[in-house]
Amino acid sequence: MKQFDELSLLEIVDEVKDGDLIGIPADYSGVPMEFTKELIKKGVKDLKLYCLPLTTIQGDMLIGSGCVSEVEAAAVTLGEFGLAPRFSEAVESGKIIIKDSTCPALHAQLQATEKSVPFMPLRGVIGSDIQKYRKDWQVIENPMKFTGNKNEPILLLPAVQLDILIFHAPCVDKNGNIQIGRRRELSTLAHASKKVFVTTERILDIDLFDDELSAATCLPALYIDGISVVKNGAWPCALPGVYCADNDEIKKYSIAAKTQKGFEHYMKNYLSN
Amino acid sequence: MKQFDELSLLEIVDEVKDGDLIGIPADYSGVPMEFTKELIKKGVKDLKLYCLPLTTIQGDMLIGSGCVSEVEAAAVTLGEFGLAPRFSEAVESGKIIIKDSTCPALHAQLQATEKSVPFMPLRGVIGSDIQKYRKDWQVIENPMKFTGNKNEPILLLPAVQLDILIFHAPCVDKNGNIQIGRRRELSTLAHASKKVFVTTERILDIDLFDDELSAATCLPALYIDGISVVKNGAWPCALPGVYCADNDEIKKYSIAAKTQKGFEHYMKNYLSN
Amino acid sequence: MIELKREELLISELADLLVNDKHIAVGAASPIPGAAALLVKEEAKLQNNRLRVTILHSNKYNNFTDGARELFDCAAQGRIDTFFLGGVQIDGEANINLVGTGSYAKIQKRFPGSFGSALMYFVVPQIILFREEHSPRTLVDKVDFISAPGFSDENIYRPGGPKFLLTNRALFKFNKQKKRFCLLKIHNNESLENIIKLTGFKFDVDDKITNMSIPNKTRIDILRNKIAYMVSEFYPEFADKIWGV
Amino acid sequence: MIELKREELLISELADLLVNDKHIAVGAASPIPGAAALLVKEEAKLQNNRLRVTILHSNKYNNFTDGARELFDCAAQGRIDTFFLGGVQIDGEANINLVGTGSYAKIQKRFPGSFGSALMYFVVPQIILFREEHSPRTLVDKVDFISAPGFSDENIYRPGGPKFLLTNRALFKFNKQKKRFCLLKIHNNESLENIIKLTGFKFDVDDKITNMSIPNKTRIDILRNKIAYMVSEFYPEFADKIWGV
Repeated sequence: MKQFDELSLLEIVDEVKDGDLIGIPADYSGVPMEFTKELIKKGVKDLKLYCLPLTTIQGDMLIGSGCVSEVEAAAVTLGEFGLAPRFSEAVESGKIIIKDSTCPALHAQLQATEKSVPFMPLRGVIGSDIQKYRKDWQVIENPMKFTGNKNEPILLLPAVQLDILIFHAPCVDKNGNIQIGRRRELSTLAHASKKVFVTTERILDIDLFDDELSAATCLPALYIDGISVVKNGAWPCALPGVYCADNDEIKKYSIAAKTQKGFEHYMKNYLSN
Repeated sequence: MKQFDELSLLEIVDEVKDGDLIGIPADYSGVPMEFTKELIKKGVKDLKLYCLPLTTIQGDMLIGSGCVSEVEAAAVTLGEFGLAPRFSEAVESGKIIIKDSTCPALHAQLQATEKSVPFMPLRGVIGSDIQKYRKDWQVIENPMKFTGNKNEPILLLPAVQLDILIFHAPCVDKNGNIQIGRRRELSTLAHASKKVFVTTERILDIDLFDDELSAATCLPALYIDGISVVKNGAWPCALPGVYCADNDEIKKYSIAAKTQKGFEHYMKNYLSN
Repeated sequence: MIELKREELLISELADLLVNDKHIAVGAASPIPGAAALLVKEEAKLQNNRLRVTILHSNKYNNFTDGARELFDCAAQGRIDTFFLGGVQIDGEANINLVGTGSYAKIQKRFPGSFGSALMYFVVPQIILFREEHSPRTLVDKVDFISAPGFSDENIYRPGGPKFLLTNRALFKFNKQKKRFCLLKIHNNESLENIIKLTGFKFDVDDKITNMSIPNKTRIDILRNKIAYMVSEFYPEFADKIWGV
Repeated sequence: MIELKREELLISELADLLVNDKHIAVGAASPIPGAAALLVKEEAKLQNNRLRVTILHSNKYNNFTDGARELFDCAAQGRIDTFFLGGVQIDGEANINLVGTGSYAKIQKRFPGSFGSALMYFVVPQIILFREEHSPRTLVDKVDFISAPGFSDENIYRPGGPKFLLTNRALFKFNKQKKRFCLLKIHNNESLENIIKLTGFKFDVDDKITNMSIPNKTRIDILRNKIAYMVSEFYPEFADKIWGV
């Protein structure tokens, strides 16, 4: 008996509902671009992107395609290829809501859900305009008698429960354990998500838990709801340790997407490949 | 140039000061028994043991030898060999202070220090006598508007900063990275400790960070203040993946230590070996 | 008729309580719950159902990679259906004591401590209390120390709590509304009178009280031919004592 | 005399600010700070001193194993001595803006966002602000959005904060008490008048204002023969542009 559900890419796409709060991995954590392509084709609406802590071309494409109503992130950027044009345009024209955050806050909100507590405290941030505009964040005076300073304001961040998470991994084992290596932010994302699906380059015919050291590189199968083999599933983003980003393609995108028209032209080609 | 300080066992022992709050690893995390032996020989006093989350023979020996004034733990036990006799006697006779806790609270207090926040919230525990007797713990009404329940009492645990941590590891690499595999509670301990020393079976002639997957099994050298090679350094405790516990020896201890006299007789032999 | 050990009967009783689970976790020093979980997993496999078993102190059945805290985080996330707790004392309101007897300030007999009970009891939907010794010493009217309370006020976050209590003489179900145990089954060699005498707290008695169920031959075969060897990996002394493996 | 690129001069200026560090971390898209950190590490090695450099987006210089949050936890623990921050706008009180221009509700030009600045600025003892473009557009009187404030009230936990600001024209030191920058050095081709004209905020001028320091030949050799290749691993375009490697 197979210890996990092997799904088609479209079956995973079907798990995403309009309005879902969806976990978005950073460019170094395995961006599920093939999945994203199918999601755009399906025409999903009103997604809320929760980026840990940033998104690049994945978020920009979803925004430009009209799939997104809200983004919570520390950054949306094309990195060395400049601003994320559809994101910038959408914010400037008020098409999407941006909940500006900062990297450690995005981690901490998921850690609160990981521990099933309603909030997580964080230092820093106070006095920034990030804090000023986040009505879901709260500041209390340090309630502790023996730790921290008296009268010290402490920022409290709400627990965030994701509806769904999809990321792309180099490989999974025959029992559905996902090899994530040092990309442990994927554990935090998975722990805080109601449903987790993984696209992967390949399924290994071994159990990574048979060896203590290889077990240590895994996100355990118990958090995973389904897996789909998708070759080159992160292209044109990098899959660290497997392939580099296709910088020519990202550059091409960065230029085309400067206008909505150029973006639509680019996407027509991209989606039909 | 060596990327870490290789020390003698006695140099590590000298780093422990009377009154220190010392991190104590569980029996599955690498118990530094050879170090403990030398610590007892030196006659250190007033140690406060912070067990993550429990201690076995290491804590019992330190208590029986008069090195300990306080223990914070979820359990002190000899496991299948029964109660920890010197611990039980010391608590019953009021010789040591026991700060009774529960496993997740011990983890969370270190996670607060890991994040440099004055406290960490935790669910559960409320209504137990553990909570009743912990004057350093506090309960507030859930201050969040949108997460958790209104009027819900939330337990806040103080950040705990350890003075020093010593544990025993199977191997370290030539640059001082410690291979901990799945024993990631050792990361939390190290992150929350001012000083960290490691005894190890051997130093490998490779850099574990040269490979992404072996890097993922490490506690990075940046948290480590010194390393000492000590063969069989966990005996008679287990070093998971390397050797099993010497159950005959622990059983022998469990019987001898039932009385202080028997304990002293046992220790005389143990310390002179 | 097959000669059945008391431990085998208890394993089978526990197994019956686990059949609807997807993820069962077993804590330290729990050979009988551990065997029950593995037995149900094996039976599920025969019916092509997936069942996950996490056994602490076993590398083989350790599903976690995030260190010792993952069990508690995982349980708090609602990803564990059943967990087992014991107690030096268990009282009629399902409060459990793992700390000691006598007053806390001047403790008479000190036991190891509360382990993770103070969280697990709150968050795991089905907590099965398991204590082999059934006597007025272990099943008391009121515990001397509450490691974890049997019930909580309405405003406390508590999706989990006690569902059953199994001893080597009886199986009780906990009634959350009445805050009271109800006797469901007794061991074949027991009388209701004796159970009442040996139980330090008052309890209800189910209308359809029965003896503990004798496992069928298939289950006994799986237990002895398969589970015994699996258990011997992490509880060698227990496996040797019961099955000689 | 050796022909020196402006970028090399900036790398050398930054390196001079790092000599007392034990652990330097460098964030995303920062080739010049990255090169400076590696340069100081190499120079420390020659003197048998240990210096740790963590460069995000480089596998080779990634010292972390606890996922993307470890940089922030590590910094909050006080284990990082120097970090670099930039800004779409930086103002005279060292507030930085990485979000956009115009009012937040009706933003004119949107930039990527604040990244980790809102924590790092508070906890890393030496924050070096680095922004190559030195103009009234980047160095402003008051930022339009505060991604992270340059100073905080007394009751706020803040062991860290701004120490220096380097542009391709000048080096300023931040005076925490006066909440004001002080000009220390200017580029060899610059005049004080021009710096004043190009700076959107008021600042003090140090009594001993000098030109930026020309690195000695040893440093230039290390930079060109060694650091250039190291940088090409994670900033290939930059290494190619400056050194043709």
